[in-house]
Amino acid sequence: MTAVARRLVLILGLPVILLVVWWFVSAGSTTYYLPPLSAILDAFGRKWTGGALRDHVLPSVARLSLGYVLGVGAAVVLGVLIGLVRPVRAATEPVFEFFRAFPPPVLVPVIMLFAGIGDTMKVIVIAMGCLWPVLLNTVEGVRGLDGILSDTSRAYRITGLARLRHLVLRGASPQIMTGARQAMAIAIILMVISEMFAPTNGLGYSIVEDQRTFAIPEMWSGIILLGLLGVAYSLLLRVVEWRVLAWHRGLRRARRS
Amino acid sequence: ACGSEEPADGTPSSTGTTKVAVGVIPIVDVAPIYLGKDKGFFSKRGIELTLTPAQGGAAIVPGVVSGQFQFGFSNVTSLMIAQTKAVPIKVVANGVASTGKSGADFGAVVVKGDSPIQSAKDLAGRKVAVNTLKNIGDTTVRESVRKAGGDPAGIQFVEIGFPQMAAALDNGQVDAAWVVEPTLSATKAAGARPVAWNFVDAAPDLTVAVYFTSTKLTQENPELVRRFAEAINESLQYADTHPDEVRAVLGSYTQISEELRTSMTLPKWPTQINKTSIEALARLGQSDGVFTTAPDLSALLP
Amino acid sequence: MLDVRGVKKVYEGAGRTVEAVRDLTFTVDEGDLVCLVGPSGCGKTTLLKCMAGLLAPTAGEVLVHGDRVVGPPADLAVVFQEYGRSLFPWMTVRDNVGLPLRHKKLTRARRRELVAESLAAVGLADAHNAYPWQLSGGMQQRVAIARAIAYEPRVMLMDEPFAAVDAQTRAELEDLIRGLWRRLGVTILFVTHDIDESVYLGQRVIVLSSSPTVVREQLTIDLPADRDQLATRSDPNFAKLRAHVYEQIQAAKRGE
Amino acid sequence: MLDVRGVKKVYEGAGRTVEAVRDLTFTVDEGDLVCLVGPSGCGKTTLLKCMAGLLAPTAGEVLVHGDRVVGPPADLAVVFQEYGRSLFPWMTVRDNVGLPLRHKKLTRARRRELVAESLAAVGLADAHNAYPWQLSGGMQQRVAIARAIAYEPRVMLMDEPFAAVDAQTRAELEDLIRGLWRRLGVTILFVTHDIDESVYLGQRVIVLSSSPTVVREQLTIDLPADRDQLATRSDPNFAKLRAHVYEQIQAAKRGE
Amino acid sequence: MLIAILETLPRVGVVSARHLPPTSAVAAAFVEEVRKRAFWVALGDTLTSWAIGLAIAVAAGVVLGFVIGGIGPLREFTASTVEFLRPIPSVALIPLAVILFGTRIQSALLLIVYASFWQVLIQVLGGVREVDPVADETARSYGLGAWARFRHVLWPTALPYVMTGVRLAASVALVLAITAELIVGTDGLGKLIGTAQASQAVPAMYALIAVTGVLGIVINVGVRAVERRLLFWHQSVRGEVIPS
Ligand SMILES: Nc1ncnc2c1ncn2[C@@H]1O[C@H](COP(=O)(O)OP(=O)(O)OP(=O)(O)O)[C@@H](O)[C@H]1O
Ligand SMILES: Nc1ncnc2c1ncn2[C@@H]1O[C@H](COP(=O)(O)OP(=O)(O)OP(=O)(O)O)[C@@H](O)[C@H]1O
Ligand SMILES: [Mg+2]
Ligand SMILES: [Mg+2]
Repeated sequence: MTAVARRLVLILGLPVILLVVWWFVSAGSTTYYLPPLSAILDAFGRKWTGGALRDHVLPSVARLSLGYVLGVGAAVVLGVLIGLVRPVRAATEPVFEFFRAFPPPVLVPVIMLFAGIGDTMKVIVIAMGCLWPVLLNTVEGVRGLDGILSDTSRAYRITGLARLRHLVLRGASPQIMTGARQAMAIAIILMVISEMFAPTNGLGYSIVEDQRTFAIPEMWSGIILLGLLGVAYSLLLRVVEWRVLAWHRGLRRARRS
Repeated sequence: ACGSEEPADGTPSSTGTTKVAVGVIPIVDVAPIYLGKDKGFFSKRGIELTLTPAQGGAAIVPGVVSGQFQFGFSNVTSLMIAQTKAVPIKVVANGVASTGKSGADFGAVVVKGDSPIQSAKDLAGRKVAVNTLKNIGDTTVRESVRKAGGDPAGIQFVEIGFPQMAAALDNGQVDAAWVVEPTLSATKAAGARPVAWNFVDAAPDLTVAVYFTSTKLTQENPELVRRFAEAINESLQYADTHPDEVRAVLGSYTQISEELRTSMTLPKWPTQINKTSIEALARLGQSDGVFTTAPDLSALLP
Repeated sequence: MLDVRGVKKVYEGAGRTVEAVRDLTFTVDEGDLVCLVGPSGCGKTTLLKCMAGLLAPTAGEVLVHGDRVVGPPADLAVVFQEYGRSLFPWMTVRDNVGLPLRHKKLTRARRRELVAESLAAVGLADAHNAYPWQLSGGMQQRVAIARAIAYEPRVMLMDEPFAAVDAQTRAELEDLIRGLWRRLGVTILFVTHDIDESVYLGQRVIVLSSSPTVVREQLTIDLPADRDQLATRSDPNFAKLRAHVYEQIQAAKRGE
Repeated sequence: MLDVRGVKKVYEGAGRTVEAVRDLTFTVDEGDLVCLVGPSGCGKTTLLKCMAGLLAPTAGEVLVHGDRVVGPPADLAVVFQEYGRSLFPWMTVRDNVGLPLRHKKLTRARRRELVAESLAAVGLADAHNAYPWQLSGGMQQRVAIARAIAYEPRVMLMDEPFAAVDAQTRAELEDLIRGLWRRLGVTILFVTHDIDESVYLGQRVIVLSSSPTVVREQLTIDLPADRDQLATRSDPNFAKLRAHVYEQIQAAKRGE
Repeated sequence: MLIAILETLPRVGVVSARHLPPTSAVAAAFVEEVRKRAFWVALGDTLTSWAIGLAIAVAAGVVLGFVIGGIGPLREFTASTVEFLRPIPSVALIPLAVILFGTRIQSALLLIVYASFWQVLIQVLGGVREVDPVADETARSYGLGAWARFRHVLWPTALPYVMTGVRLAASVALVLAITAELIVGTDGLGKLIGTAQASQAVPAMYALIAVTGVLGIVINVGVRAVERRLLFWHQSVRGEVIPS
């Protein structure tokens, strides 16, 4: 029971402190764009109950999830390939770095040329954003595999898929998960950006629209919702990590005791 | 945008000139202020002008409200929305207006050359691109359709930036697009065909955009506001009567190609804000649900 | 069977070039059990890696069954000196031992049997579900040995496989290896630092010189094939051979 | 000096709870050299970690100079069984050895001297600039030993420090440790699997039982303080002690 | 090869040349651009805000990463807040940036630092957890103090992660520098891109975009070079130097 309470304090402690600080600092705010927290929370209650949740949040979440899964999947596949085969890395790294430097706001129009203006475009934008952190981390994870371990695999002719499954992916998984965490935040950011182009609905669109129509408390409430979405996804990711990295956690703890 | 260390703050400096920052959108519409700056209309009134291009209202309105810019440029509908939400701003001078001539305005709805759409009426039930949803574009296009005898209710508006519209039209992602210069000339040159002149249809000699400031500045420094408005008006007048110089100054702050600059249609720059046309816009906006309450034009306009 | 011909290996690295092995030539016949001894740092691990096809020699070549080694040859198992790092930390002991068996065409039951048998043989019957990092150093090393045994290779290269186990367990494992060798006819190359062990285990002992490394001596161990921890070790011949190897190593260390 | 009182350690991990050490009580006096032997997996490393303040015992306590150990005590050096992982791969051999000296108030010259001396003592005078991963297993282990020696601690805990070196080097290192101990009066606790070594080195040998671990026997080695690889090892008393320890370990393994 | 694809796509008509001009046209526009002084000034501005922003983000990310990562309870205490703040897009902060700083460089810096800080922080937090306990115990048993352990154990262990974080942050910072210039209108390449876009100067726009891409490559090459120097001892670099 006390353990649960402790966790709760740990999870909620800082957010509560920050909220309280924000509440008091912003209480008398007359700056148009920085409304008091009370107004924001009020707008939150009004805006994000009922219809808006279905109309804006659901489509966003769907695009986000799809784009994320596609992006991370592609990144792991590419990352393993690039990490394992040195010539491939030498050949592809400049190309990747070239594309990575494109800001999404200028990249999206180009993607629109190929993928249209619908959900496909938005999913691709999200997927492309997720690609980089996971790709980089996968490459580094694969490059950093223990030499003795890969020698062992080679000596026992654990090759091909088995090598991939039992050595490469597992060995790189701690770093892949770090990348996946970063990708999650980026996916949410790109969800917002993609919804600035040819939007029909979505959380990002709603925030931009609120900003444009000067519904500032509503805009901030949308941003808060984004943050909450981030927390929710991060918890989900933690569950995945809990399973995938059970050995790693054990290893760390065991060695540390 | 010279990156001067000293921020513009609207207060007179020791030399008697006032530093003034203005947030503008780097398009044709603001040519007069660039021209006026070159011609010294501002400096002779003791205003040291800094023009800062930004992509749109997202940056300009907050900048003006917070005092980072002393003045800004924005379309009328956006400002009316702001007014209904009690954003503390006030219009100070006219910005840009429609030519009022069907067939020769600086904004129009275009379709692909081989499109079955022949007139504004045919837009009913189609997909039309506008740069911003729930703003001046869709309300005026609806009015065009209405005036041509079509039903605007079924039109599906899609938000696409002006630069991307030509591509969206070509790829068939939209059936029609509302564009302004220079995109209008560029798409026409590529074979697109105008089917509706929405600014003309919305109201005669429609005032499209204006210069505005924060109510705080109007109270604290009405003198500066007056001087700025005077300088703007002189600039507008000059621009309206010297189209060649306008086309030349465009080369200084845009990348519009030489041929587009000479061929495109310039808007009108009257010094008078056409209040009737703004009332018409307000009505359109209200009937299309852009504002929830009627904007208080007397509070907004000077 | 195992043919090492003029193998030379030079490591070139950040500001340090080391000629680990200068020129090694020897043969291990099919079904032989050869022990390799030599001073620390003389290149034994390097040689083993070259033989396993994990490292390309700078000069010379290694032949297995008459084929030049370019990658790890089939049916060859290695027990690495760095046993701790050669176990997969994300797998249980059982999976670590069972993994190499997957690509052998075996029934599931047979595989499980092999794993269980070999773990029992090294005295780890009750650690199936543990992860390597939950084991002591000696236990980890025994897992690595069990993995090699379960694999039922035709050639086994072992790099100081008993360094981390206690004397009693070591004796048992020695007998286990001898038994395995006699029963299955595996070819074994065994690196050890323990001179008694090399004489007790091997049919032949190869003594390497210190760096720059060459073969210093090849000694045939003419002890009876049936060996016993007590009887063999008290055999006067054993003492003689032991003394001989010891001298050789001492000389090697002095760089004579 | 070193007081181990009722130490018990239970590892609780994913589905596997191991009572590594049940109840250990013994004392090492100031300036003593005690060897610890016991079956593989009986908890020697666990005990050492508890003594070094790196692991908290589940029950009982360890006292150093009468103070209860909660963190690593000052002037105590440890040579880990996992020597490979205890060296920092990002530092040269010289820096690895020199690192612990930094927070000792020594002149730069003295520090350099200590590093050079201790590396020479373990036979690595020419490897100063190499990185650990460029060294053989035995060389790595000797770097770890050199680091402990250079530190000039008052207490030294060594966990199978000679497991990876050849017989000749091992003998030299044994004499090195004995010499150091006699010269500086360090207190040493030495874990080994080599029974001869335990008898040759130690003033006392502590034999641990197999799991659940308790102290099985504490044996005083009544050999003369001046020991010599040839003379001492051929001493009849040595053979007797050796046989005794061997028996104890065998019995421990059988779990008697 | 990529260049060839980009050249042929518009040529064979997969996309209209007017919207995605062939590389040759872009190259011509590029030559045109580099002749202008404004281009070099803009490039300088972009690089300045990139460098300052990245430096702040890396410094803050590394310091906070080690502090938070090194102190267990602190890590748990801040976890939920970090997860909350991280996905808030920099673009949503644009009004805030403009209110505070207008179109001065600080606006761009706010956005750059906010976005790239998290990249570094998360990597450092990941790296701090990876410290080999045997190495750390060695250091502890030799009585190394907190600072020495940080310098000689924690820092080198986390360094590969830090480097990955820097690489990620470097490109995110570039992306945000351009975005801020594009949307807010601070000085730099992004502003030129925005102007070119609004002016229908398509080849010039792509030429400028390509410049940002090339910047990305250059930056990566730089960071990689630093990494090879700093991480020569790490398996990932070592494995490539020594033939095996
Ligand atoms: N990866 C490497 N890079 C550079 N030099 C190396 C590398 N591996 C080994 N060496 C050097 O090669 C020589 C032989 O090393 P090797 O590991 O083969 O010795 P060994 O006979 O196995 O020694 P030990 O008995 O101590 O394990 C040593 O001098 C060592 O420093
Ligand atoms: N981190 C850990 N988690 C769980 N169990 C552990 C852990 N470390 C050790 N053990 C268990 O504790 C017991 C004692 O381990 P320890 O490493 O102390 O043995 P040891 O005497 O040093 O053996 P060896 O001589 O083989 O090194 C073993 O059964 C081992 O499985
Ligand atoms: Mg070796
Ligand atoms: Mg141990």
